[in-house]
Amino acid sequence: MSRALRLLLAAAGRTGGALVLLMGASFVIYITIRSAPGDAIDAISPMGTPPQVKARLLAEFGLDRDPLTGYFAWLFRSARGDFGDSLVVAAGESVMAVAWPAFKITLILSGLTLLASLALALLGALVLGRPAGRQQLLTGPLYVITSAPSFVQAVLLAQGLNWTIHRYWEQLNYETPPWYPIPIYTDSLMPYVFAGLALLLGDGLFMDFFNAIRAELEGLRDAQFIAAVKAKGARTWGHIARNMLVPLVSGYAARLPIVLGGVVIVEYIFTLEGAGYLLLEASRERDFPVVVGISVLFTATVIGSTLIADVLRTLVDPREVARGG
Amino acid sequence: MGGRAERIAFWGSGAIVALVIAIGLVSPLIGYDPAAAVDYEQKLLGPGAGHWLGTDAQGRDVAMRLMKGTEAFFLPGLMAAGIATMAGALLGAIAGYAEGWGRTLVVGFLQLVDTLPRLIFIILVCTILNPSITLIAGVAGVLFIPSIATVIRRKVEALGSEDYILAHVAHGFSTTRILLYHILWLQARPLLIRQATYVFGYVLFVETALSYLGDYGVQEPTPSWGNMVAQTRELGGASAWPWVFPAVAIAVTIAAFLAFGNLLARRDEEAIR
Amino acid sequence: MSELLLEARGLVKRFRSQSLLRGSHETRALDGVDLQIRVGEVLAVIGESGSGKTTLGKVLLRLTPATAGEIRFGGNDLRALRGKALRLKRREFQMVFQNQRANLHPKMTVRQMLDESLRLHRPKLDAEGRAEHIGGLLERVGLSAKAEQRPESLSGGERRRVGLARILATQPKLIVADEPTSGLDAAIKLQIIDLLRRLKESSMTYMLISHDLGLVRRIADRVVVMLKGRIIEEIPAERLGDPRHHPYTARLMRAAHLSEDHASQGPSVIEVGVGGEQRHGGCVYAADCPVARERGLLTRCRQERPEPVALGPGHWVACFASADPIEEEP
Amino acid sequence: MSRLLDVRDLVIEFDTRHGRKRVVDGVSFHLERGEVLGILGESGSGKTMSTLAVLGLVGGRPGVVQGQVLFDEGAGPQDLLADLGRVVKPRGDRLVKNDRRWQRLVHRTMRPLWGRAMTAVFQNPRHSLDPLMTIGAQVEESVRLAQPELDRAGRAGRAVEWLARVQMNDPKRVHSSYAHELSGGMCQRAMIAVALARAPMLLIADEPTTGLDTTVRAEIVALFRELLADRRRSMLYISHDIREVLFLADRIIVMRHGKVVETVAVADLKAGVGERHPYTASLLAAADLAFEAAA
Repeated sequence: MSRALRLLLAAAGRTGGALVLLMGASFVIYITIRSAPGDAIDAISPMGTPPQVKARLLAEFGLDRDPLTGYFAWLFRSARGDFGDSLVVAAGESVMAVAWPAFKITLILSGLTLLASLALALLGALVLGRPAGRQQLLTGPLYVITSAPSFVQAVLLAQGLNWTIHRYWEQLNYETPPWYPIPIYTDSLMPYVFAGLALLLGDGLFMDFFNAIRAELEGLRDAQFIAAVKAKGARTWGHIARNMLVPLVSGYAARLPIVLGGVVIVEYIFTLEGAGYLLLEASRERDFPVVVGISVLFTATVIGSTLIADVLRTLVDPREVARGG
Repeated sequence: MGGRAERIAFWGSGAIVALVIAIGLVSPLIGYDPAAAVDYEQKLLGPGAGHWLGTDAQGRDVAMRLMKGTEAFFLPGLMAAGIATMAGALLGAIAGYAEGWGRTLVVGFLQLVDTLPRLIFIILVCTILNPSITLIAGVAGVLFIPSIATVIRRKVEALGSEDYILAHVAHGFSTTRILLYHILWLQARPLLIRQATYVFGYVLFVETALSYLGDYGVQEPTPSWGNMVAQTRELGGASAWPWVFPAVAIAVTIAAFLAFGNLLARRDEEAIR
Repeated sequence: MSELLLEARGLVKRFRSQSLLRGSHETRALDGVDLQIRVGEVLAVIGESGSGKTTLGKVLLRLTPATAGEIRFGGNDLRALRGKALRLKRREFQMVFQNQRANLHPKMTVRQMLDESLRLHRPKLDAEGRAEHIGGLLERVGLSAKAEQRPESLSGGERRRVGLARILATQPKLIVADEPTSGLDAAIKLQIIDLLRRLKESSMTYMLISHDLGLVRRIADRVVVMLKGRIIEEIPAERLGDPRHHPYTARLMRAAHLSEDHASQGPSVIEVGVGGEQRHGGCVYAADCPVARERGLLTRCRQERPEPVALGPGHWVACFASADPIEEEP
Repeated sequence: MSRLLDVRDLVIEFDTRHGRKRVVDGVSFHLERGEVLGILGESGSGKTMSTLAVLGLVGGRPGVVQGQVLFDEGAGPQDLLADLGRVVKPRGDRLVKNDRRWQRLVHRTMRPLWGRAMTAVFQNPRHSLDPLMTIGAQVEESVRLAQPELDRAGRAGRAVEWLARVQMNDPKRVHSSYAHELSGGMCQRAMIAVALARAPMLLIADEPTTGLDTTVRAEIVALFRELLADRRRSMLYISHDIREVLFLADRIIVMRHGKVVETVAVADLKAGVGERHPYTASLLAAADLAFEAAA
């Protein structure tokens, strides 16, 4: 078999595996819905839901059938992007129509934040290198600050933001440049920047990333093949960069779930109308089709990012294919 | 390795962990009636002699509420850490040692649970079921099984291919004894300690986050560090004391637990090596 | 001739790996091995890495399940033993592992480790009896002064001797020693060899797995040569260097004494074949064998599996070219 | 003959968990042009550290290197360690160094020398090759540095030639293979090709056969012997195997516990001239070698 064909097969195998995982995860979500106490439909739908809506929900979630057929009915509807209609948050509208635009905001916010975290961590690791005695003492306070949950960071920053806006920004109107990719719902970009900052500084994300990258970089610098490259008189940075690519991408994918966890509450604090905000609103109002739809979207994102990292690793690292799917 | 800095970090974080545990153990013994604590004449005081950390908008003593607030996460955190480490260690050992369909089943289950985004799934569960902090901690514990199991599995696999473990087999020890005593207890203990403190920190995070949001966590007037931080919403800029201390307490406690777990594990590992 | 302690017939060990990308892939670590070990003798198994010699040791001691074949140990069918019966039987055959760390617990002293072993295998002994026994064991391996030390303060050779003492604690009938001197410094190596020799004199039965011909010559009574999962030659140790070796054995012996004639040879196919397919039909050395090429036996060697040909008392080779002696190259 | 390399009073110390440890303790040796010097010693004798110090590859571990490493490219001896004294300062009762400046200085001194003047082949050949690059690309990297005038096709051709010179059975296939697809012996051959493609004055081989099989080891050692046949290249051959060293070297030094215990010409040793140091004698005995004086 040629290498290209093997790569293609490996990628196909990985995608198949990811789809199976997604099915499994959605099954867990479905079973959670079915395990509602008492009469399921009364327990999960908000108070005062009219009987015809309840009947529709019953059919949509296959609650009137046995779990397995009910699950597959729901799965096929979901696979077509049909998560039913929202009950309260945007009553009558389809869940996807509400959730998708909000989800885009969340995805871009968390994706960019993580990218910034990666860039900063990489830069730090390159500049600082091996930590010396005094540096280690300095990292202590930094460690405490960055292990605080992102919502605590967000509360502190929001207080700062409020104060700043009161002081300087109240009269200013920010205009979105036409090229800007993030849909802007508020007049100012500042809340996004602050939300990003809270995510970046919180949940132990940065220090974890930084330490992982630094360890990886140190390991590479001490690797025997780098010594061999030096000994033959070639430059090492090309080799180091190539070998850093895989851990960087894997690290990125592995940390996305952490950021997606933090983003929910941070969006809520800064009232950014992303999927997290929507999720909490819907959860508060017991608008469970929306909650379920967003949960599936988040789960799919986690699986998708891992898949992308896996495929990329297969492309970059020849040992992956040899190891077999 | 790290020398002085590491020693300072170890003992510093250890002291904080010990303090939190001590308060967590002692505070249930102290009677506290949130309603009786209200005293509008003393509201929003700064730190002082009568109230070490000041009072909140209803005149309740912040230090007292901070102490009673540990109850909200202490036992649930222990429970979640217990569930996650025990089930994780067991499943990890099976995934690393067993062969055939039993292994496939366990690995599949672990992969599956691992794909669920933790906080989002907890919110989903809260939406559908009657939420209680015990339920939330239980779910958090289950959600952390894969991350512990994966670590243990790697360890078991790495050891299994080494002569070290084969030597025990050859010596006549039973598989259960090798798995539970020689691998899990003697070799993987540092990893378990690290993961357990991590899960404890996560439960503290979830509890405070949900209490902050106000829907599923600990409800006023029962104190929780999360709903104390949530006072920012009503206070505006009036006073920072009622929420700054709990916010700092959250940050420092989580940091201390993570750091202590890591450093303890590292010491243990070095001793084993 | 003394009685048989262990006898293996037709041992096969296959590793099968199933992969979506490469299809199913089979490697035969053992490919029809017959072997006998008699009470009180030292049998050496020599061969290079990947020849299956370590797998043979593990399969014989039931540390890895065999795919097919028969193992009889002192009259018992070893492959039929299960569970507790097997565990109890294990004390009779012990393995010295290549890895120095094997068997040693980092936080226990030498005495504690031996005590743990004795508790498991000699439950009838009381504390005093155990202490006495430990003293005897330590004396046998020459470690009496180190009883209260932990592994970290022991040298590589001492650790290995602790491992040996622990094995002797079970009073085994057979010891399989896998590369007992690899990775040791010259002086310590000599000590270990000396110890093994003394144990041999107290009529211990060994199977010695090694690629170190010097060690084999010093200790072994009988030598079998393994290549790619098969035994291709058996020879009494004192006749090592016989001009009628199997061509592969001859090459192995030459390699141990460096000489000029390797230069022109280039890499052996045995090594190149790491990623390649394994052939089961003919002689495992066919592709690489200079003798087969010289004498035009290649087709036959590739297709037919050579049967053992007796060359003298206790000496046979599995080679078509062995009817007449193979000259050792100068 | 003039001295290519002259190492004087080399001291290397490292900080370990158990305090500062002196791994090389005042080692001196020299190497003539066209000579093969064998360094014999067991693990922990400091032989590898001494040679890594010559190469400037001791690494960033906390610790210091002191002494003189005089290397003569033809324009007179140059002390490779001369600048490094500036970043070593006493603190308390021991010397410490500024790691980053140390690394920078080492790079400044060694960059022009690496590859062209001296290069190395290490033990663990599998870990010496970049796992993500084909063997061919790694040989070509060397070829490009040695002969910048060659175009792409020319470089590929030279690389295949080199792979053939280290006696690969199928150099074309090896050219497009990755390290994990080759056996240890093949990887070591590839490493030798990578090193020699730069036509270095001095080749340092640090236990190149450790971990390889007996027959493969014999082949690699024989390959070294053949590649050195023209005697235009000098070599430092480090090994714990006395047979290898006797087979390849003109002169050997025996190291133990960070010190040189004996320096002897191989011809003298084989002829049994002079007294052997007891340690050397024990090494000979362990390898079943005995050389008697010819009367």
